[in-house]
Amino acid sequence: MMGTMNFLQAINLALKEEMHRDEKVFILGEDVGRRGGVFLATEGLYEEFGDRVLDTPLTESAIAGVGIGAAMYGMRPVAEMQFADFMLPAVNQIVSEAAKIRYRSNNDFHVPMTIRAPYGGGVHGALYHSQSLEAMFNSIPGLKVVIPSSPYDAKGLLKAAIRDEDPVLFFEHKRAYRLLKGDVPEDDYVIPIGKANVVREGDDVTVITYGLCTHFAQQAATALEKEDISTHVLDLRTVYPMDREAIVEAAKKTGKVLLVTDDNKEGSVLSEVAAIIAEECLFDLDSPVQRLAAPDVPAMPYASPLEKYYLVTKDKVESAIRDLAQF
Amino acid sequence: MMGTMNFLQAINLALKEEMHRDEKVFILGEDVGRRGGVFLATEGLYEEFGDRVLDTPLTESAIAGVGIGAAMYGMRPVAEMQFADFMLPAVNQIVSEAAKIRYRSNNDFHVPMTIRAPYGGGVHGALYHSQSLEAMFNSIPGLKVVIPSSPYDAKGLLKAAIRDEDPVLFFEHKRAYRLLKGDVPEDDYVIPIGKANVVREGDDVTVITYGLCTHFAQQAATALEKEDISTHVLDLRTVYPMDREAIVEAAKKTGKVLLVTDDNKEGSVLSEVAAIIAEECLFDLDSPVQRLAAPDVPAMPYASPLEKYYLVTKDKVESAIRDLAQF
Amino acid sequence: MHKYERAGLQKDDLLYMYRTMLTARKIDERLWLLNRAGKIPFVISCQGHEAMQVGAGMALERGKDYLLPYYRDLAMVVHFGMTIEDIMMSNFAKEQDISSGGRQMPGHYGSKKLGIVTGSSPVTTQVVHAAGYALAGKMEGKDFVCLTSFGEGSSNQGDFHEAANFAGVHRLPVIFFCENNHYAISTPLDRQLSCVNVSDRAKGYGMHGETIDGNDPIAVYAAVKAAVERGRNGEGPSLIEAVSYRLTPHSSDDNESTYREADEVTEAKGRDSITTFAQYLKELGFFTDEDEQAMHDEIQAAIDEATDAAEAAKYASPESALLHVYDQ
Amino acid sequence: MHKYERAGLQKDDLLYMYRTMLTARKIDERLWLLNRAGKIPFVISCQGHEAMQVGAGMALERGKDYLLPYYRDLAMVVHFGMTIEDIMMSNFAKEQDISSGGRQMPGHYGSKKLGIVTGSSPVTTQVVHAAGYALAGKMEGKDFVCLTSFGEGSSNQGDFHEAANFAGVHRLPVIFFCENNHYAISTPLDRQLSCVNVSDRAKGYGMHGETIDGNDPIAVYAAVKAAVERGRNGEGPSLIEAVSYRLTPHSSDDNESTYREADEVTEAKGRDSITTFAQYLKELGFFTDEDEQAMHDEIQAAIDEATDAAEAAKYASPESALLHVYDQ
Ligand SMILES: Cc1ncc(C[n+]2csc(CCOP(=O)(O)OP(=O)(O)O)c2C)c(N)n1
Ligand SMILES: Cc1ncc(C[n+]2csc(CCOP(=O)(O)OP(=O)(O)O)c2C)c(N)n1
Ligand SMILES: [Mg+2]
Ligand SMILES: [Mg+2]
Repeated sequence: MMGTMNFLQAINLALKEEMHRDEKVFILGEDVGRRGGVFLATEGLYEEFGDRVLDTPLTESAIAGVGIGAAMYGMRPVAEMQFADFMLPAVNQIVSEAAKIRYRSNNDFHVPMTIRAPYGGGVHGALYHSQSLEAMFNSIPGLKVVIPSSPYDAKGLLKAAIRDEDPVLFFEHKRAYRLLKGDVPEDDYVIPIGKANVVREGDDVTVITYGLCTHFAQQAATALEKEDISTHVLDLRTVYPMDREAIVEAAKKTGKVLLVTDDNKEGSVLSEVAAIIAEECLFDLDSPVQRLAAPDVPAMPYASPLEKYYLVTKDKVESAIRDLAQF
Repeated sequence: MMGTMNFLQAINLALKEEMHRDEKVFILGEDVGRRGGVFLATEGLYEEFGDRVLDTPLTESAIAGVGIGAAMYGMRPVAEMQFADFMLPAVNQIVSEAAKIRYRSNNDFHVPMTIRAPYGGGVHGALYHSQSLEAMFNSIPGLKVVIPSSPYDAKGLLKAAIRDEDPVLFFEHKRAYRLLKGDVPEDDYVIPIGKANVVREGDDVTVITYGLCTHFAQQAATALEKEDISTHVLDLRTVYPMDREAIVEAAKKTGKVLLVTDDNKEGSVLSEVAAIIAEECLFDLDSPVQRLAAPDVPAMPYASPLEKYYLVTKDKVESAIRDLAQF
Repeated sequence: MHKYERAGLQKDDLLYMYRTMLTARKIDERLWLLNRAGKIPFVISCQGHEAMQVGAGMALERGKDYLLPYYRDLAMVVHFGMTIEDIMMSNFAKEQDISSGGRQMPGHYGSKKLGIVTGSSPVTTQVVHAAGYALAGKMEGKDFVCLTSFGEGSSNQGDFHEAANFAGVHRLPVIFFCENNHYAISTPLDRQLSCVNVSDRAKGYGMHGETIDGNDPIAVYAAVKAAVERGRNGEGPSLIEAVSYRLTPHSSDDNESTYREADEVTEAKGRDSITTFAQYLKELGFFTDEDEQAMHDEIQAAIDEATDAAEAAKYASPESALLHVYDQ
Repeated sequence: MHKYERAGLQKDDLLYMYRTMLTARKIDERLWLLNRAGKIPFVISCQGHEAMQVGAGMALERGKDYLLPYYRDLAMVVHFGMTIEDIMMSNFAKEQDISSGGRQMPGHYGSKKLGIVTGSSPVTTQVVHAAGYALAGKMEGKDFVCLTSFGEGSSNQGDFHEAANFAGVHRLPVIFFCENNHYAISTPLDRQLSCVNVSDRAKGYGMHGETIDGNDPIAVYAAVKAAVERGRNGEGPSLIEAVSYRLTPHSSDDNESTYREADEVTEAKGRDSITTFAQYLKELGFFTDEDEQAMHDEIQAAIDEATDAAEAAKYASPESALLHVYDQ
């Protein structure tokens, strides 16, 4: 069975299937119950699963911390942070607790919890409803950070995250929710966490990216076919810990590497990709590593012209690939 | 006037001088008053400045947030976080507020605040009194992150941080406090934030590092002189935003680059250094970029043999330089 | 003696009060129209909060005291000096937006010259800044007070607790002003709060606490005025909770049909201060139907003009997005 | 009727209570000696807290209820099943440390099989986990309760507030047990807390709150027992504050001479439960000086043995530092 659905529906379906499959799975977060979440990711689940879909008070540290406690007990909480930006009050629980519990207890306790959060901009969300926060969490051993790039991946990766025995931060691009549509099997499949995915084979330039930018990279690659530029696209899928092997292979494939993120540049997760390349395949490169990213300003402004200036787009990716192909 | 003092005394002196110089400077934190701080960084200041050295309740988010409010009003708060590990409850105030206030208010408000925190391990502090947290803050435009490597630098950089018009995170290696001694002028000098510093000229291998590891790198370089290995050492001093120019120059100088941190490796601030090198001086390198770091585990264990296994030491730096020289 | 007299108010004050409430309401209504017409991307409303906001704001001294508001405080900031045009510029995200030059969403008020401290979206952070302002004032020997506002849902955030305790320990002149409108987006009081009144928390911070009718601007004025006096006299902070109801959906992005009944909203509209306070003024003989109509017309004209000006105004340049990350 | 009878306790319970208190005290004293002799790097003490910890712990059912303790809770975890050897292994950071295999500092208790939930150093995080355990229990239809403890300084952290409110809203069987020892490192009550009693905060969370003498293990037992019953009956959480005094410096790294007078400590030692409760038992005729001596000797011998065993035990291998980051 296969259906065409958007990214948001794929998320919703994954949640529903996992709640059916395992009664230890429950959802908690702000407005996830009757309201179905402010983006409707949990729509219909309260009606179907009742108190297993729990509206919490407006307290992110408690959402994370209660989830951690319940997970240590043996449940599989799926916490929703209303916006990635609002995870920040929960950072102590996520970094000091969730990430370190298995290690500090010498494997006695563990935290099988998923934290979902919409990230990214382009929807007039301004500074605090547009941020990409993955870079704050890409140096925290014990955590996994997953960012799907299509409805198919969203379903398979979210199911894998929920079944994972360790805490997973699961970032969903809020613009992807309705923009991305695709075929999603209605049966049970999971996509392994920790593995990157070649979404397009090519010979001239390698693009390494993740999330919504994967979509832009694919669009750009298609457009550039006309110019006889063949683009290889690697979707990281998991941005922490990274799939070194896949990165090295993709970089060597063409010898010209463009890294793309919609986060700001300095210190983004692309830095680690570049570092892996600098360690492993320096002599296989034909041109310097390029990074395309948002400018290094605190976050995306509200006014349309400024937001547009800030955003990474298909056109910007396209021209960066072209430049690199011509290097 | 010049005195030999340790790193801790240099910090204490900088605080004292700045409090004398500008009555808007005040200190707040846990146990900073009569107790003089748990590491004694503020020793004697309560006696001298009274209520300008304020013991706060045990609430890091309030320490940061009250500091931010006072700074917006026009004061120059110097907040102490008792251990870097305990900054995590304050992340929302630091990242959502301190870092973004100038930008979001279109330059109407700003936050001239310094947040000091002891970081790093090697003193039996175990998981939660040993962490290096700079990597969590090296992708946050609006913040500056400074990590001094000597008593001289500690004084000059802390004074610069306090006078800076923007928020500065100032990490002090807790093992450096008593380990590092050096000449510190008793007069007023500041060291510019944002500029790296060549602490040793050399021709064979470039080490780029910061904080206490700079000390190890210098020791290793001295030891390697006997083997006719000449080491160039760049101390980043400011790890965010980074001094691209100095990094490129240092990398080109020898063509062989070793990056060193006592943080764990993946996603550390070294990733950005490697990325800059991969972007700017790929064709000037004679060997792949090397990173020496702690293993990717959540934090340093308590038991001595495990702590030792985790730590970056002078010996580890020395052998990494040697390997690279022989590449 | 009338209750407004007991509160130390005069006829002119009451008329000003009403005009300010009405101005905010009418701006708010215009914003919804602009949003539905596709002219502005987002609205967050003050409807139902006008009385408490104006009552509280009037208890402060402009030019001296500080306001650390939240996104619903349109009426409060209008009282504090933001013009209708300022508000429109910010809703259209134009360069002239005094809060942020169009960088922030509407409702994120700030202006150094007006004593309104810049705010963000993550709730309750401003509550801690209020303690910081008050601490600075105490250190500098000033006698200003700081009023910071937040929703009842937001009173559950850790930052509220830490700020209230800090202000309590240091006896800082902070007024913690909770605007209880019964909902935090879709979450009603009983799933949000474990106490009966938010002001039940005051004792835990050693401060005065009280709960008042947020539809009665005079009662709110009186309670906040007393808190201001305590603050100036070194008697520390207060927690004032004003109770009303959110008359609109949470924001223009919300759909409230899944979580509350239309009846409940209709009933709350019966207590709407815009109606009841006009009625009160008329009963006092301070105000006629004609006065009311004139006031409406006058405000409407000003809003029309400000809307046109804001619509015609220019955006900041795209490259200006790079400015003001650090001191230059 | 004696107060211990009113509390439902019997002679044997009282003797067990005292033995457990004394065991903890004597372990603690040994740890200081080991530290001063350079054999262990760090000590954090329970001295002054023994009565409240044992009283509270005994009100729970081992094997059923959960403990989410903090670093001072040596006496509580000894009651909950940690042996003297377990404690020594952890202080020597040996592989056999059941809490962490030598990875964490001492005082960071945890053992799944004993129902003691692993804790960290940043204060108050465990308080939120307690609400999570209790929520899971409620979802699964269990009737266990969760006791979580923390210092009075830590009750100011945002996480305390958020957890207490969460437990209040969902009427979860959590016992918030505050061990008020008058200091948070160097910071005394009046610079830490804005309320008179920490239990003044209970009303703000719609829960029962009370403050009791932490040197009286029977009073603590009775208060916690009642809280356990409320919890099991679906009547929600409680906030119990036990007041005593920290008889040692904050930790082996602390120097208390700068912030408190020796007199104050001496005075508090006059109320030390280890002395007063022994006295009480003797007055009841349950205990003689000889019994006391015998108990001391017996415990001492066990401590000697455990110390030797822990000193001789091996560390985890250095490379084992790489294990257990993720599921393998
Ligand atoms: C830390 C944080 N979490 C979540 C949100 C999303 N959010 C915006 S407003 C709101 C509800 C606020 O409710 P309340 O405090 O009662 O204020 P009201 O909107 O009712 O005036 C939420 C959950 C946010 N802005 N900040
Ligand atoms: C979040 C955090 N901040 C700071 C510390 C450092 N610290 C350890 S114990 C302590 C004092 C705790 O006082 P209290 O809660 O009263 O407990 P007590 O030690 O008196 O039992 C502090 C500040 C910490 N562990 N965690
Ligand atoms: Mg509300
Ligand atoms: Mg204490």
